[in-house]
Amino acid sequence: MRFGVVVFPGSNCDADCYHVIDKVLAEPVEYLWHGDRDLKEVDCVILPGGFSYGDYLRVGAIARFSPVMEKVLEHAAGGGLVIGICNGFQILTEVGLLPGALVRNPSLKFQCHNTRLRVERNDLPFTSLYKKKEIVEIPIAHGEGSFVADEETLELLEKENRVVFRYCDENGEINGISNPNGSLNNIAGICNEKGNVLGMMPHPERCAEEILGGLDGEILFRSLAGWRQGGDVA
Amino acid sequence: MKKEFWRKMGLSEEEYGMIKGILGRDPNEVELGIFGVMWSEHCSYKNSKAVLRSFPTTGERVVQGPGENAGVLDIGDGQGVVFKIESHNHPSAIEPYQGAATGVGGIIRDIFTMGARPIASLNSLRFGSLKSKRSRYLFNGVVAGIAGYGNCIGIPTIGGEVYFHPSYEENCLVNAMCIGLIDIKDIAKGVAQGPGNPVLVVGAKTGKDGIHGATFASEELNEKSEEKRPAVQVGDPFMEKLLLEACLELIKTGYVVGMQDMGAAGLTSSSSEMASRAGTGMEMDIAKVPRRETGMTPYEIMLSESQERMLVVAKSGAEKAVQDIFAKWGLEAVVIGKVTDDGYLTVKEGDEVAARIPAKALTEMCPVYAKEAKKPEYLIKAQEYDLSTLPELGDYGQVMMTLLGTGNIASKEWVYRQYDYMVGLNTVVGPGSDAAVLRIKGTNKGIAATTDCNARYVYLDPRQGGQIAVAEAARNLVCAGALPLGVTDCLNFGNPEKPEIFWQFKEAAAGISEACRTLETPVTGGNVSFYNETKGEAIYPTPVVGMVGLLEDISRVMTMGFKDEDDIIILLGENKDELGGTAYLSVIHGLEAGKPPSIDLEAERLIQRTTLALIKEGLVKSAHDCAEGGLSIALAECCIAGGLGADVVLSEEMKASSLLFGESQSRIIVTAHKEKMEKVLSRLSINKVPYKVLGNVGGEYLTINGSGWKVRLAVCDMEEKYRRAIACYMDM
Amino acid sequence: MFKAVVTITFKKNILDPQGSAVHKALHSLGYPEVSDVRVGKHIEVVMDVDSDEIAHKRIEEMCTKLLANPVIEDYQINVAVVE
Amino acid sequence: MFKAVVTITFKKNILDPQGSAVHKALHSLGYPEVSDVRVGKHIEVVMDVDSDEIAHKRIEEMCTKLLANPVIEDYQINVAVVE
Ligand SMILES: Nc1ncnc2c1ncn2[C@@H]1O[C@H](COP(=O)(O)OP(=O)(O)O)[C@@H](O)[C@H]1O
Ligand SMILES: [Mg+2]
Repeated sequence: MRFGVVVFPGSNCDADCYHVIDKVLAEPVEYLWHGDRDLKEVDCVILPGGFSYGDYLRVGAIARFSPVMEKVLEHAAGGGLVIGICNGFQILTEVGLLPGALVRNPSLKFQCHNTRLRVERNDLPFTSLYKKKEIVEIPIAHGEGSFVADEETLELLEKENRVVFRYCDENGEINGISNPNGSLNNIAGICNEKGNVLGMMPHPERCAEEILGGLDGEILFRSLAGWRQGGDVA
Repeated sequence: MKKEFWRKMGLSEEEYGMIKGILGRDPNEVELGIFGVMWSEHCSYKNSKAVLRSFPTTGERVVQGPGENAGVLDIGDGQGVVFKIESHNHPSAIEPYQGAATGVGGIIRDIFTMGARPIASLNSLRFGSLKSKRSRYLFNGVVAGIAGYGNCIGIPTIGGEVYFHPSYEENCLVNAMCIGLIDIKDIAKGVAQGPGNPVLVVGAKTGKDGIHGATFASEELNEKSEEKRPAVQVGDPFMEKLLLEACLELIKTGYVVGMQDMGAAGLTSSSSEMASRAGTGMEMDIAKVPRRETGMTPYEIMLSESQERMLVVAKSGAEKAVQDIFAKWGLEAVVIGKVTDDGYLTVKEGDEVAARIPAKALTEMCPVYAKEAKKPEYLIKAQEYDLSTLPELGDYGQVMMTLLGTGNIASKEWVYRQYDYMVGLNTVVGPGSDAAVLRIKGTNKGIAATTDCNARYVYLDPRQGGQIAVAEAARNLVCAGALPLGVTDCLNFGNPEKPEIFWQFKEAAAGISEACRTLETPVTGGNVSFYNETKGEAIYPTPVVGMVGLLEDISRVMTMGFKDEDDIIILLGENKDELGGTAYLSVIHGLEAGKPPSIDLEAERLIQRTTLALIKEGLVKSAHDCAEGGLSIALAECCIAGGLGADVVLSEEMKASSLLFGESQSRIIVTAHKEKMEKVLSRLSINKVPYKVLGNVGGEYLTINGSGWKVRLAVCDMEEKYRRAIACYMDM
Repeated sequence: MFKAVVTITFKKNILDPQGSAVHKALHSLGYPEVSDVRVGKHIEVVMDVDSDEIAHKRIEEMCTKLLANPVIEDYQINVAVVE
Repeated sequence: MFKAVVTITFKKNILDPQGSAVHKALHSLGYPEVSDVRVGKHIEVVMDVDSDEIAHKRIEEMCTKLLANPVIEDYQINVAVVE
C-alpha cells in the first residue's frame, strides 16, 4: 500500500502522518504538494491536520480549490482510499466528498485532550483490525470539530451505517458527557457511501507509538497498510 | 530641532547632545526616530546591561551565548538546542488576544532566524486576582491568543506557569519561550557580512502598525496607553508558518549570509544590528519595501513593527534563487539594498538620503547607565514580621482543600487544554507535570523544559528569590529525569528609575547569577521588561527563569504520579520550620510576609544530582519537587497524577502547619519499589543526602499522620477540587 | 467601483455558540433587556466592474463558491457604488 | 423590541489577515476585479427596551464595554424596530 500525504501550505500534521507511515509502519509514503496535480500513483491519500490556508474564512474552505484536490476527487471517484484527519475531515466536507459540516466547539475554545471512541464498524479498510464496538483512546485537537448536518442527512448516515467513530465514555456509552464538542449523535468520524473515504476529527497519528502514550491509532494505519491492494471495499 | 520632538522619542538632553556629537551635525527627524527606538531600554538595555554582565554565560555546552537572536547549547551528536524567552506585557494588557499572539510569533521568529526548527513553546503568565473581571478578561484573551497563534503554526505549547496576584491587575505579564532544534553546523546568524551582498526584505508587507512599540514598552502604562493604538499589532500565524518553512528551506541552500527577524523597531533594529555585528554598513532604498498602505513616510517604514517579516543578507548572485523559494511559499522577497564597507546605515528613498548614521552608533555606542539602587522600606517591615504568633488552624484537611482550589496551586488544565501540546509527535510528557519532555526523533535523547518564578519570594527577598527561581527550575527538570543545561531569563520589573525597583532588579539578577554558577546552568540569553507599573504601583518583581535540560536516554523519563500500590515514599531533603512567603500564609492568613525559605545552593545541587543518579539507575518510579503549598500539596499532586492514595507519617517535632505547608527548598519526593528501597537508601547515605521514609503508596485516600493530628482526604475529592478550580472562576 | 457587503449568518437550525456566549456575557454585565444575540460574518468586497448588475452577478457567484457554506450558512448581499 | 446590528471591523491601519486571505483566494478563483476585501463581525442584538433612544444608548455602551476593542477595531451601529 502506497501512501500519499497532502501538504497544504498551512498543514502541520503532514510530517506527523509521514513519520508514522515511514518510521512506525515502514511503508512507502510520498508528500503530495497542494499546487501539483499529481498523486504520484499512491493508493491511499491522507489529508492531514493543520490550518490548510490559514483557515481564516471557514476551516477547509479555501483548500478545496487547490489543484491537488481535483486529483483527490478523481481518486475517490475511482474507489481510491482517502482519509481526512481533523482539518482533512473539514476539507472533505467542504469539497462535498462527505456530508455535513464542522463548526465551532460550543466551548468556543480549542480543545486538546484524549477522547474515547467507539469503533462502529470494522469492515472498512481503515478499521479492519479494530474489533467491532471496540473502545479506543485517541486525542482530539481542534477548535471547530462539532459535526452538524440536517436531519435527513443525519438519518441517512445512520441508516447507511456510515458513522465510523463515535465519542463515548469508558463503558462505550454514547452520551452528552462523553461528547467533547457537541457533535450530533456524538459523531467523531464518518465515511462515504462506498466506504473508501473516511473523515475523522481525532488524530490517530498521535497515538501510534508507545512512548507517546498509546497504540490505538496505530491500528488504523496498520489496517490500511494490510488492506489488500485493489481489494474490494465492503 | 525642537525639544518636544526628541523628548517624545524618549531621549534625554544629554543623549540628544551625544547624537549631535556622533553625527557632527543636527539629526533630522528620521534619524532621531531611529536613535529614539534603538536607544530605548527595550532595544538597548541601557539601564540593565551593567547588571546582566554578572551572569555566567560560558560553559562546555554553550555554542551561542547572549547577543544573538537566541542561545544555543550543544546536546551531542552535532545537535544543538536553541531557546529564548521574551516578554509581551504591555501589548497584552491592552489587547490580550493579539498582544499574546504576536508575542508568541516574535519569539518563534527568533528561533527559526537561527536556522533551527522550532519544536516547542512555553509561556509564563501573571494576572491580577481571579476574582477580578478584568483579570479574567485578560487571562481568557491571553490564553486564547497563545493558543490561536501556536496551534495554527503547528508548534506544540508544552508547558509554562500561571500566577494570580493583585499586583498584576493592570499590568499582566506575558512571557513567551520557544525551543528549537538544529544541526550545529547549520546555525545562521544575524550578520551582514560581505560588502556588495544583497539585502532582502522577506515575508509580510509593511504597514503603519506598531510604530514605536519599543518606546511603548519602555514606559509605564497609564490611562493614555489605550490611545497608543499603533503599538498593538494583529498577528498572522499562517503567514508566519509560510515564512518559517521558506526560511528553513532557504538556509539549507547555503545562500544565506545572515538573517534576522524584524521584531521591536523593525527594519531599523534588524539592519543596524546586522551591520554592527559584522562591522559593516548597509545601504537601503526604502522605496522598494513592499507595503500594505500608501503614503508611508521613510520614518514610518523604518519604525514599523509589522509582524512576520525578516531581513536577509544573501550571497551575491543568489537573489533569484532566494526569490524562487519564497515564491513557492507564496511570499515576497525583495532586494532593498546591499551591504557596504563604510560602517554606515544609509537609508534612501529613491535617490534622496533620508538618514545616514554609523551602525555602531545605534548599538554599541548607546550610553550605559548605572542606576541608583536603594533597599526598599517595605522589605524591612515585611521580613521582620513575627510569624510565631500565628494561630494554628486545626482542620488541616480543610486547609489543604482550600490550597488545592486556589488559582496559583490548582491544575492549569483549563489553560493547557486550549494548547495543541502534541503536534509534532515529540511530546513524551506534556503540560501538567514538573517539566515537559520532548523526544528527539532519530536518537535516544530527550529535552526537558520549564519556566519558573515565585514572585512572592522575590518580593520578600530579591536575591534569595532569584536563587530559588533557578533552583526550582532545575529541580523541575531533574524530576523529569533531565540534566539541567542552561537558562534563558525574562526579568519583569517596575520602573528602574526608582532606586527601590532598581535594587530589586540588581539583587534578583545577583541571585540568579549565583544559582546559575553553582548549578552549572549558564545564561544564554533573555529579556528585560521594565516599567511594569500602573499608576505608580509596580508589579511584584518577577524574574522568570526558562530552563532546558537533557535526557541522554528518553526511556528513563520520570513523572510525578505515584505508580503502584505498596511503593515506598521517600522524601529527599529536610523539612524546616519556614512559613515565610508561603502560599499558606497568603491564602489562609492573608499575609505576604516573613523571610522566604532559605536555600543552600550546594545542598540543592547535591540533591539534584543524587535524584538524577537514582533515576538513571532505574531505582525510583516517580519524582516530584515540593514547591508552592509545601509537602502536603506535593503529596496530593503525586496522588492525583497517579490516581493512587498514600499513607504517610510525619514524625518530626514541628508545628503541623510548618510541616504540611512550609515551603522549605531542596526537597524531592520519590517512590521506589519495596525491593529497591535498601539500595536507594544506601545511595542517599553515601551521598550524604538527608532523607526520610514517609510511608507507602496505596488505597483511595491520602492519609498523613502527625503527632497528635491527622489528615485524611479522598484522592477523588482532591482531584475534583484541583482540576475544577480555575474553570469554575472562568465560567463565572 | 462597487462595494459589496456580504452578511453571513448561521442557518436557523444551527447552534450559534458565539451568539449565546455574547448573550450570557451581556446579561452578566447588566443588560437583562437583551433577549437574543446572533453572531455572523461581515465581508466587504471592493470590485472594479462596469455595472451594478455585473457586481451583483459576480458577488453572488463568489458567495456560492467560496464565501458561504450552504450546509450551515445563509447570506445576504448589498451592493453600493463607491468612488 | 429593537434589533441592533453591530458591524465590527479592524481599523484602517491594522492588518486584516482574514481579508487578505479571502482576497488572495478570490483572485486565484478567477476574480481579478476584486481590489480589496475586509472581513469583520456582524452581531445582531435583540433588546426589549422602550425607545429607539434607549436602544441606541445601551448598544453603544455594550460596544465599548464588550463587543469591540477600540484599540484595534471600529464599530458601526444600526437600530431597527422589530415585532
Ligand atoms: N501557561 C501555561 N501553559 C502551559 N502549561 C502550563 C501553564 N501554566 C502551568 N502549566 C503546566 O501546569 C503544570 C504545573 O505548573 P506549576 O504550578 O508552575 O508547577 P511547578 O510548581 O511544578 O513548577 C506544569 O506542567 C506546567 O507546564
Ligand atoms: Mg513551576
